[in-house]
Amino acid sequence: MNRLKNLIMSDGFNHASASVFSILIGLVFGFIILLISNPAQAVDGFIIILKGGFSTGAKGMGQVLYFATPLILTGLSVGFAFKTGLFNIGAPGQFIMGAFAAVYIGVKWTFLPAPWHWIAALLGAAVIGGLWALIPGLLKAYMNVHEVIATIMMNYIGMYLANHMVKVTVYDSKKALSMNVADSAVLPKGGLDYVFYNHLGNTKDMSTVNCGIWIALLIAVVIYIVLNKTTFGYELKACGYNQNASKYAGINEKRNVVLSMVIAGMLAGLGGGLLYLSGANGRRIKVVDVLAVEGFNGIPAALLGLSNPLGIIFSAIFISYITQGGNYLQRLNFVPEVIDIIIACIIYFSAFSLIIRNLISRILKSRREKARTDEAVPAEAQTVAEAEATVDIVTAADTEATAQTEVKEEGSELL
Amino acid sequence: MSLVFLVFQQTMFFSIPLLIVALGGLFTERSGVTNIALDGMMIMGAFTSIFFINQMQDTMSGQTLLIIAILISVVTGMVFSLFHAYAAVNLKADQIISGTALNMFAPAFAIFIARMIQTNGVQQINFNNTFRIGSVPFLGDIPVLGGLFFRNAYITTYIGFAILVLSVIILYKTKFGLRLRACGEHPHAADSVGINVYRMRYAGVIISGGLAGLGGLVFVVPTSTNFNATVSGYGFLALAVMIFGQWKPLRVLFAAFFFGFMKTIASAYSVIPILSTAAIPSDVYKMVPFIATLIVLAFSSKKSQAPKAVGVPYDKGSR
Amino acid sequence: MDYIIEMLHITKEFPGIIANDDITLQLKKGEIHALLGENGAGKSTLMSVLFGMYQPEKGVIKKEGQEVKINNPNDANELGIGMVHQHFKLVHNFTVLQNIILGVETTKNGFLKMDAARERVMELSNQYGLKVNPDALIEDITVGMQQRVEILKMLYRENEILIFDEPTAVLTPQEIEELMKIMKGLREEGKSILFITHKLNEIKAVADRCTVLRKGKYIGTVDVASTSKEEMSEMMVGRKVNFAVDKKDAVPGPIDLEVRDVTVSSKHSSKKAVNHVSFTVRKGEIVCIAGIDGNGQSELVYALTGLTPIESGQILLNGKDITKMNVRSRNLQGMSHIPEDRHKDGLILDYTLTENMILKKYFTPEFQNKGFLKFDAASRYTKKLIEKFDIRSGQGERTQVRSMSGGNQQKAIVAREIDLDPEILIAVQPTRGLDVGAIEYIHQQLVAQRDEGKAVLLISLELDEVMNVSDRILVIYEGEIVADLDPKEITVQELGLYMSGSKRSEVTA
Amino acid sequence: GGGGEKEPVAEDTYEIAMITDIGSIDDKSFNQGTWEGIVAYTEENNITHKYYKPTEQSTDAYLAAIQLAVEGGAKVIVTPGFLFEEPIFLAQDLYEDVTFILIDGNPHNADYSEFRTEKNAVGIVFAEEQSGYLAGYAAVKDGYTKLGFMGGMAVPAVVRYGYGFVQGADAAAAELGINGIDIKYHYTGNFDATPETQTLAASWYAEGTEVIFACGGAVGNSVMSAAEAASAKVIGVDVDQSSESPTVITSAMKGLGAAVQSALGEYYNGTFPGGESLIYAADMDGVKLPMESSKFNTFSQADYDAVFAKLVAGEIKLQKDTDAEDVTKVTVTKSKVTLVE
Ligand SMILES: Nc1ncnc2c1ncn2[C@@H]1O[C@H](COP(=O)(O)OP(=O)(O)OP(=O)(O)O)[C@@H](O)[C@H]1O
Ligand SMILES: Nc1ncnc2c1ncn2[C@@H]1O[C@H](COP(=O)(O)OP(=O)(O)OP(=O)(O)O)[C@@H](O)[C@H]1O
Ligand SMILES: [Mg+2]
Ligand SMILES: [Mg+2]
Repeated sequence: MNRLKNLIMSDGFNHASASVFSILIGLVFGFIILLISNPAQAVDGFIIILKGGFSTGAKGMGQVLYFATPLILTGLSVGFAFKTGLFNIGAPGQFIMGAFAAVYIGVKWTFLPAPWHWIAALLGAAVIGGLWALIPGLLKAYMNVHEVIATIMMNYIGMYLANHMVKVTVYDSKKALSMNVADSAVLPKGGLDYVFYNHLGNTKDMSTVNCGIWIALLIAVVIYIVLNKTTFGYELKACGYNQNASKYAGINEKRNVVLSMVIAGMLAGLGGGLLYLSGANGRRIKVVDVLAVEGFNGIPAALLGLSNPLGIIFSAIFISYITQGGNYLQRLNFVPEVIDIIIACIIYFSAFSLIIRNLISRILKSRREKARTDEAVPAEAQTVAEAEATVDIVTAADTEATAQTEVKEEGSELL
Repeated sequence: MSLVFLVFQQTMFFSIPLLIVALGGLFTERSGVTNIALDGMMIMGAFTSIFFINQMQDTMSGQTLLIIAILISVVTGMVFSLFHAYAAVNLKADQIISGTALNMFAPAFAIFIARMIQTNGVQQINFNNTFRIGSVPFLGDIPVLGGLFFRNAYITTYIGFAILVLSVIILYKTKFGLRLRACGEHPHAADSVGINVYRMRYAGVIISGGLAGLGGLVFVVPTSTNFNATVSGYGFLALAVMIFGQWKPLRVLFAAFFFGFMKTIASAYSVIPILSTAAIPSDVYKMVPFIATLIVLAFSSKKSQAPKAVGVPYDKGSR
Repeated sequence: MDYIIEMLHITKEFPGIIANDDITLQLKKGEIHALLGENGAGKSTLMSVLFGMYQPEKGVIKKEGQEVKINNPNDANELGIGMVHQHFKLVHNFTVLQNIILGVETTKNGFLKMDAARERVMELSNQYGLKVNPDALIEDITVGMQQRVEILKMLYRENEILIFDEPTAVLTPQEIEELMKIMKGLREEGKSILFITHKLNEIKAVADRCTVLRKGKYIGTVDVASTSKEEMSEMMVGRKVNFAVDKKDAVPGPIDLEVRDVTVSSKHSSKKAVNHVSFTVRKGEIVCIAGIDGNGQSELVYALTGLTPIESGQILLNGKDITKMNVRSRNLQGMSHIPEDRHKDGLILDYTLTENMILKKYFTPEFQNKGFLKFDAASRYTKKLIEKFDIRSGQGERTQVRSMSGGNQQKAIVAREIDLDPEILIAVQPTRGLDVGAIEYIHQQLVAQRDEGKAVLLISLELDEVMNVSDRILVIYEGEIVADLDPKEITVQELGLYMSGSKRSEVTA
Repeated sequence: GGGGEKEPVAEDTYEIAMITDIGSIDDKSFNQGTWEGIVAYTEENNITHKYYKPTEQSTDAYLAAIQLAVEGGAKVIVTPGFLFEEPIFLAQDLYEDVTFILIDGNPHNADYSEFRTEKNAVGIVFAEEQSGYLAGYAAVKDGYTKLGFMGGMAVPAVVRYGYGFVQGADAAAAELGINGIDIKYHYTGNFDATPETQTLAASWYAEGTEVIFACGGAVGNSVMSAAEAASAKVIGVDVDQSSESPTVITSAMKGLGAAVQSALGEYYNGTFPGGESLIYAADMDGVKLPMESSKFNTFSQADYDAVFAKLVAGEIKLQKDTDAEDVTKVTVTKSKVTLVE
């Protein structure tokens, strides 16, 4: 009981509930958009969105995890860099370079037997992704080049280079795509084939999900431990917060900046590898001059997950879940971009988490105080207490308002 | 010679929108707010103004239409930027988050609305380009210069240069500029001399929104005949140009033109005598502008001029 | 009454703390009124209320008997109130002139009228003897200059009531003297001054009356001429304070730190920041490097601690050459460093107190096992230091350092560095901006180190500190050591002459 | 598993569905052409219709979109683009009650080892090389001697257009007895309107290129923009693009809409050509130039009819994508083809 209380009062819970709040507000906003665009089907449409991946049963949930896999990794890439004080906007470049490495190894290194082949391909993806981030890392540490601009440049260079390399090495010119990787390079299902499928006639309609999601989850936990439990993470975060003080403490701050970038790049690269090795029916690299959108999608995943590796797992799965819902929305007369608008709103409202967080901690605090004074009150009064608790929310909001008066005074002049 | 004119004119098509948008970014960052939503703001500005052109082109054409479209793009960008300003200034929110949200919102919104209001659920918006000025009277006949600046030109090019000049004047010669810059460097100092930091930051963000919106229109008009809810990531490139230009208008001009020139060379190499014969694949040429920028940056970034307080929400209480 | 400003029964609360609790302050026209109180007593808050930065929950402000409402600095300005803030409010990359006119710019057709402003500033500058170069960038001028700019800002606005919040904490003795003169001059002109300081000497020197605060409460207002320093300090802290540092004679042992002919190049000019400097520090002595700010002290310390490379020379610790070692190795050899700028170098403000306390030890087996941090050990260790060094903060070892007061942040650094049990402790301005209680404590700690047979190298700008604490004084001037003095044998005046470069003696290393 | 939940709005079903390839239904290319065909047929016959967008570009995602369409009540599913070859290969077995019309390809498995079209499916491909041939032929006949080709990406259909264009231009030159037809040939790398493409086109025009065959959806918008500035000409692709810019002299069309309409008509008549691989060439009115809207100087309807008749008669043999590794290997006699990589 006490432990539960501690959990509820903890920062982590507080942060998470702020994210949940923003999700709710975003969804309400989405519903309003549905209402405006097609009032007759708005309710049904909204239900479809909420049902998300479940709309297609077990397979649908498998698909949710499948789409979440690269998102977790690019989210980790962005989030990890954030935690160490860097804004890695270069995930698209690292992602596609990693993808190319994986596909290259997957197609060419057929001399490797089954588990080693895909493992080698994934490692190759991580290494190349890391190398791709090494350059902005070095430029940042030793030449003081802003990492945002360096990674933007590396995105484009990576995109063109990956296109070129695909064309000269592993090109299926009939389809203008990369070749299919060898079967031994395809990620195994990792037991997920027993769970995520639908019946279609007398065949199994399999989900594309594969052991990549296990790998993604594992990596997220590893990153969490590295950041929060190890001296290495301690050093990295120290450099992120204050480079001068890190140097003063004897930490090699330049090396750490480079390492942070490289690890971020490895994560994004691995994401590329996991996506493009996902199976025979999976993705092939399209030789087109467009930045890998999976890389950019890491930014909202990281932000919604508050850059916390465990938070990113949930945010990536959530974004994937709701995107699946959006896909299903096509069955009604809606433009599927509605879902992008909803996600954008959720992200926007999550920017207000500071305020939401304060509000929540006030509510919890006043509830706790209430509980303390109410301890003597008999059980019949429960409902009354609850009604009062609702009132509390209002007063809490009031207190918040007074605390913010200085801000408001200024704000009101503007609005 | 015609090749020189071509390279010059095409450089303008790349550089002017980058210049305008990067100057917008400069205003917001100089006021202390980061704005990674420039891309989204460009899309919104281009969307409404081109939709307007699309609707009105049967009754209007030429420079009048373009100028009204320009106003619309500016206003759209400004209105859209209010969301960022509200989050960043009033709510002291994380500016990266709010910027990311707007970047996601803009293309989705543009497609969504276009499909809702256009017949057949079409998302692309077509327009007729009636805005090109074949040759500016008199000026177009000046040897060399006429060919460079006054033939085959768009009024938006001159607007771009006008914005540059105005930016320099506003930032360095007016009360507003002085105050704006103070807010980006040391908002507490500005506050202590009675400057309303919140209001200045709103101004910075709104100016960036207006310029980004305009930049979106300027980007699309000379290079296409339709708009498809994208500005090809030029908002991010403008951000890069702004950093490249070290938050200073004239250096931003240089950065925009350096990048635009590199882009032009990389796109037009097939008619440039030396380059066309060297059997280098186009993918390599396409990388050149980005690699060149990185190299220049590596040797010019030792001392960063970023506004000190940029990205940090202003909180009176904190110290 | 001829009070120009009255603050009556002012109460100002911050979440969890009453910073000002029913405080009354009355300022007479044409007086210098000192405001005295420990760190966190509420002085800055009270002044911020007067200047319109905060709104009090209770209380009224009157100007010349008339109740006024001060909602923002603009209102204050209109009432003729100006303020030099504890932390200067200057834009670092603006010129002096731009900083002065900021907020009260005059324009013509929308353009700034800089020339007229420049004329006016030069006029004021001459009138009050405040020498400044209007076109210099703030980041290029000394702290003393910056202060002059702040004062000019008030004069430019024709303020009648001038608030100085701890103006002397960052000044050299000469600059302080100059400031005192300026303040007196302003008083002659009929201006009324509120003056915050922790230094009783200064109050004695210039103030007419003094109001004392303690923990947010009003203690009393006294006439300075008829009140002793001891009485005032007792009012301030509620107990007797020992001004002279209690210490036995030093018993210097063998050489601990030896600096041989060290030269450090300057970032700004071709002149060397540190020019062929040689000296030694023995075990069991406190050697102080005295000098006016900007004479190479910071660069010398950065060179000794390995934060910047040196051009030539040698540094030996306990006879071992550490010249080529990095920061970490030097620390492991027994070098501790209390840095000059606690926010820039000394602390990671977003880390908790625990995380900051292990900043130099996290990698040792005490706090780390196979790369994993031992959080329990770390927080036990921090609790121990909190106890031992009386570090006060809201949530104990879990407090985010950013939310701690400056004095307690400094204590935390001192605790960390002393607990490293160093061979040599390099302390740079360790008492900057602290109240007498805290200063007393830190001085005791330095002496205790010495008495344990450790070497201490103290870098200080404050002559009192230099004279009281050190066993030997090295004077640095323009990057060179110009004197090696015994504090018992010289006067403050003499020391000042060495520091200003008007005198030098042969120094043998 | 099992997704057998009751549908929220049962009455909303759509009988004819189209799955878009990545790209929207207004891509100025096969998505758009196909969709227009569907709309024309269904509106005339009052049949419900809808298009679906897959979540990503992969066989699985396309299959999922097909499943979605089936659940949405689709009886006929039209899929434009060769990327549907594998998905339809699988779907034709999975959904035996549903009929598939595959445009631009024929169903086959992942490693091309098995090509199979079931009774509930039909594969339709076009002789793009003939369409390109017509365009190239007409352009040279009309007096243009400096030509350009800008494809989006080197996918088979685009390559066929390109090869045909080169061969057509060369044939016309041979007929006219002129040498020195100059053809620049390039793939831009995407199907989007970009300033890079606009610059490239502008540079070609500046160097003397008179007309560019813009062969890749929105690539055309960039080329037209450059052409308008240079007062030069453009040849459109797939659909009649003359309305998009006055610079478009003609368009190398393929009868996407007609083919779709005809297949749908046959489905409802009960004469669906299930299991077949249809090739829409000149003989089936699968390719053409829109002579009504074309802006030729001298090239007349009669000229067009003559060359078209030869194509119908099979008198003209053309090299296709599978016949030459790249365009420099296409046999030409009177022209100089410069491949810009
Ligand atoms: N912005 C703020 N938010 C919360 N609490 C504050 C804030 N500013 C001051 N306080 C509280 O008010 C008390 C008084 O602070 P103040 O800065 O006025 O002290 P001071 O007397 O000026 O100390 P010093 O001598 O160190 O300058 C502090 O101890 C602090 O607890
Ligand atoms: N922004 C703030 N929010 C909450 N608490 C604060 C804030 N600023 C200061 N405090 C609290 O105020 C107390 C003292 O702060 P303050 O900065 O006044 O100390 P100080 O001794 O005056 O430092 P300095 O001498 O460096 O000015 C601390 O205990 C801290 O918890
Ligand atoms: Mg203080
Ligand atoms: Mg103070």
